[in-house]
Amino acid sequence: MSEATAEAPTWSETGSDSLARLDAELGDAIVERAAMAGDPVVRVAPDAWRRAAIACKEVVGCDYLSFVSAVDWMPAPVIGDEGAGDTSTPAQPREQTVGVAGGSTRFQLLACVESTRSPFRRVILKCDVDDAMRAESWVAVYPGADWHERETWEMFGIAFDGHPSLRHLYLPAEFEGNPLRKDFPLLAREVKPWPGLVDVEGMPGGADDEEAAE
Amino acid sequence: MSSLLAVDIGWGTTTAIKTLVVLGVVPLTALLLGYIFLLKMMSHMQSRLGPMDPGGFHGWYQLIGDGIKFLQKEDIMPAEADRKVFALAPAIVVMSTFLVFVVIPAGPRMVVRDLDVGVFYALAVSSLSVIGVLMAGWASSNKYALIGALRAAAQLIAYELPLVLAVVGVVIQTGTMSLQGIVGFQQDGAIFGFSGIGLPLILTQFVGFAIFMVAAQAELTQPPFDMPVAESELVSGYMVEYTGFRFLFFFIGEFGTAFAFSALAATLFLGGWSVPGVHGTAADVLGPAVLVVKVLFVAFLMFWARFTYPRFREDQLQALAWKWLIPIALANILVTGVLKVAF
Amino acid sequence: MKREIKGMLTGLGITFRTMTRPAVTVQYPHEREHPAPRARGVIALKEENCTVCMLCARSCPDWCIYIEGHKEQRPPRREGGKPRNVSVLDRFDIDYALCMYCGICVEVCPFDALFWSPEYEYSEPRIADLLHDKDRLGEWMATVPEPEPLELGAESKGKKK
Amino acid sequence: MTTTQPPGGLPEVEIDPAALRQLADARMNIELDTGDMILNLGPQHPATHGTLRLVVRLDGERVIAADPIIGYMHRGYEKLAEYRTYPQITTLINRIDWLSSFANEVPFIHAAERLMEVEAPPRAEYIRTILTELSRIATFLLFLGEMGLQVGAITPAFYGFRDREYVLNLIEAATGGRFHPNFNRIGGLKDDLPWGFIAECRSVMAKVMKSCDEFEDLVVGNPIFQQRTRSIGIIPAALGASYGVSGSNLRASGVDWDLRRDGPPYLVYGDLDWKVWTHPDGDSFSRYWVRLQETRESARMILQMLDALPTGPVMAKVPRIIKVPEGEAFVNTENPLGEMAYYVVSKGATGPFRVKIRSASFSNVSILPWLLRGCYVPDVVTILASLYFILGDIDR
Repeated sequence: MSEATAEAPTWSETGSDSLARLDAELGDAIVERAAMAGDPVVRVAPDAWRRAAIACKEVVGCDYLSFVSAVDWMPAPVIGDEGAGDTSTPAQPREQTVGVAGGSTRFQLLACVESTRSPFRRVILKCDVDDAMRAESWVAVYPGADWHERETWEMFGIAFDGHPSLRHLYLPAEFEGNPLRKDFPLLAREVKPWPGLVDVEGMPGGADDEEAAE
Repeated sequence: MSSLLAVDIGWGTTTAIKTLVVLGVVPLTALLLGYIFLLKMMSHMQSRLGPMDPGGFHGWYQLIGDGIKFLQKEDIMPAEADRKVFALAPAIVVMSTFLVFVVIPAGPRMVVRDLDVGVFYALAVSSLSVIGVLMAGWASSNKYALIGALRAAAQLIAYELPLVLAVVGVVIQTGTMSLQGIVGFQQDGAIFGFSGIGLPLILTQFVGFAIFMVAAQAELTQPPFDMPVAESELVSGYMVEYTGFRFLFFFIGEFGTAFAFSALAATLFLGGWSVPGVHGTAADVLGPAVLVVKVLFVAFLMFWARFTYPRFREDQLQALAWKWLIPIALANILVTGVLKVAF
Repeated sequence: MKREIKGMLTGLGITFRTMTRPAVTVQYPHEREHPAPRARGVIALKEENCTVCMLCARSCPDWCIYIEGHKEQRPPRREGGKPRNVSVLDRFDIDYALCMYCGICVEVCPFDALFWSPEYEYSEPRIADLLHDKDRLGEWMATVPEPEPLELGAESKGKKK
Repeated sequence: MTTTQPPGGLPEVEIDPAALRQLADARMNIELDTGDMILNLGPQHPATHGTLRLVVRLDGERVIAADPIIGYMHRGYEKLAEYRTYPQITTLINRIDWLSSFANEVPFIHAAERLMEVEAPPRAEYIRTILTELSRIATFLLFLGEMGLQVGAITPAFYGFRDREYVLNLIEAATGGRFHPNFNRIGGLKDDLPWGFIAECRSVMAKVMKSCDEFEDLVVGNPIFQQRTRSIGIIPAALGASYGVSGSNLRASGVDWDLRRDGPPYLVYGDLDWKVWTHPDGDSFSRYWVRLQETRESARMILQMLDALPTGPVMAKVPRIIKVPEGEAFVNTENPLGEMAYYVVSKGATGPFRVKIRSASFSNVSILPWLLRGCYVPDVVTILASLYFILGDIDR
């Protein structure tokens, strides 16, 4: 992405110095940056994921790990017949979109680190994950990333290089599948018919307008 | 003794009656303490009422009903348990409670057997229960039970010493180890010539009384020394696998022993059954009531602490026993001995 | 050492003091506490207001409302008017075993057919009995409290019964 | 000394008496060397507040290694949220940290409001803050009692439950739900406060203050409690932060960081005169102490807010069918248990595309393997209690 050299947005009034230092430290590894209601969002290159964490911790002073997770940008397959008036699931756009700070892959890592000391509050980091589904682990930088990465691994199937023991966190060890992927079905919503379908018998012989009831 | 009921009763019959009385007294005292303190006092200390419905009046029937429920329950034994040891353990615990009651006097003649070494005997048999506890913990084949039993063993060994040493002061002062003798000493004693309340030894042996209470609390594995059962860590410690009537045995053992220790404390330090000036048959009639009142007072102190304090850690408990209680008890003996010789 | 002894004694003092005061508990079922009028205890159904619009069933996050109905023709309201088509409720079930007591259904109902009642005594030994049909739901209407007045400085109005 | 011959024959051993003694000692040591014991705490254990499971390797009573196993209560709220509309999701997030449900709603609602560019009226923000602090008090009162129970004192737990009940009654009177208020709406609140709430709230705050004094005397002042908790489970400030330990747990390690003051401004904390409590020690005792002070501080804040409650509506103008415009929002708040955050990705639909729920207990508990190493079994219970986690907040 060529926006790396674009003019830096006013991410945060209090933390522009820190961001400038982050810029200088990471350099070209920053693919894209954006502002989100005052919070800086930085998308880094996949091979700079751990370097970004180190830079945030050592240079910017973000000593606190809020979370590490991921987003699956693929639209979820539609359940049931769309024409039947089933509004049980909110209708999301049918085409794949990208979020703040862009993206080029289906999966994207998402993390937030915060500072407990400096007035610079926090930075949100993003990173594309290609089809190899591998990413660098943050455990060596933030030990708290251990469980977050285990969760991301089992929920999205993204493996973390350098993680001490990537095993299931929430789900039983023999569980197969990655529940938070958009193509993983939510069984609770598929085994039971939606009770919201209009179930009003028409008058015998009469053509009636069911929507009139509303 | 044979003229207890003013008729001539043979030795065998008397023994049988006494045995039955003790057999009945132990569960009864357990019920009494359990109801008054565990159900009612604790509830009120926690701003609630406790059971109110069973039996109509303040839930007096609750514990009896619980006991009957326990008897009806299925006897569950873990598959891996050492069956014989598992079954025997609660009996040993209860047995030690029964044996203590043998020497506790409730009146000049209201005693099963007034041994010359009564104090020694009572303290010795009361610590038998630790064998039952160890057996229970080992035989349950449960890690929680095992840890609990080992803690109990360590704890009871550590607290047997201050318990005995605390009593030595009393023995030195009275010059007898017979419990009747000690009661008699207190009944006939006088405080600087005033004999209205006799001479309760708590006045001279206050340090001994305090150490005895602390050590008894530890012997009974009550908070703040309840590590062997430690509800929040070991769930129930050595009794974790016990259900039904075997659990009932442990319950009776716990509260029966609490009563026995309270009775010992009342006898040794508060004058036991004695009422100054009352002797003979009148004392036999009045004695048990006086003793029970004193026991309830001592038990109140015990349970008050039980429901107020958090529990120690095992190493902290050992430190308390060896670094504080035993030296203080030894000093108490020394002072008592010196004073005894001096006066 | 002095502080330790004081700490031990004040603790005993607090438990003793509490013992001498009356208990705060209520002897249920001999006495009952009355929940706040707003308490979300059970949902009451005013059947004649329901138009089988399905809004509540749709907005339920748990899918625990089951509604069936049919259409009927009614005579016109005024002389000479057209006969009206009305939806008549056949079935209105709420499965309290699933219900999360969020109150969204009560809120979305455009015809004021659903109300909250603070009643809470409807536990059942069998889970299937927690499915209340429209008659059972209608019985709860008697327990729906009047809307309570609001605190000083409030502007919005409560829902009418 | 031993000499060996080439293979084929028995080795010829020259016996040296000293070596023999050594050998015997070695054998003795092997015999005395007790094997480690694996102890399984939970998923059903009184110290684990639900269904946390701890597998600890013990040498005697000393913990060599501990491995928390979570997920027995995993409900998959992040997945469920993708299938629901915004108003429906608040009912889910009520149940994340079920002791302070109202506080859970606030960051999510704020995230949605930020995306919709709606602002709740000032009265609504005040009432939100009052109820958030009430749920903080309710949560902490339970902790103050529960911690006593975990170290073996049975009575404080009842006092905690007793006094929490007053606060829960208040929350129920205002929201209709004791535990699951579901009272926040995008753009404001469902309803205004009921008549008499302010007066009742004042008297309850007096009770809370008294209750705090009681805990101070009954628990904090007790030397046994201090022995059990002081210098047990020390979390160094820097390590705690890098584990993501937050809230009172981090403040008890001396980190002066409270999102109510230091985060992006939210609710009305900026209008209030209050103090962030810290303790330099970082042990279990200081965690208890900090929470005790914060309970008092919350009560003081509520009294201030009751005095300054503005008049006006409690609901801004929002469309009947809520569609949140495309965008992303990250809102974190200082919940009773620590930092709770929602990362909401919206694509313009009636429901979010993805919700990342960052719950406090999850990160707080993730430090356990490090923290439990080397302590005793009773300390495990103390540490678990002092970290104060809610299983729903770990497993989500």
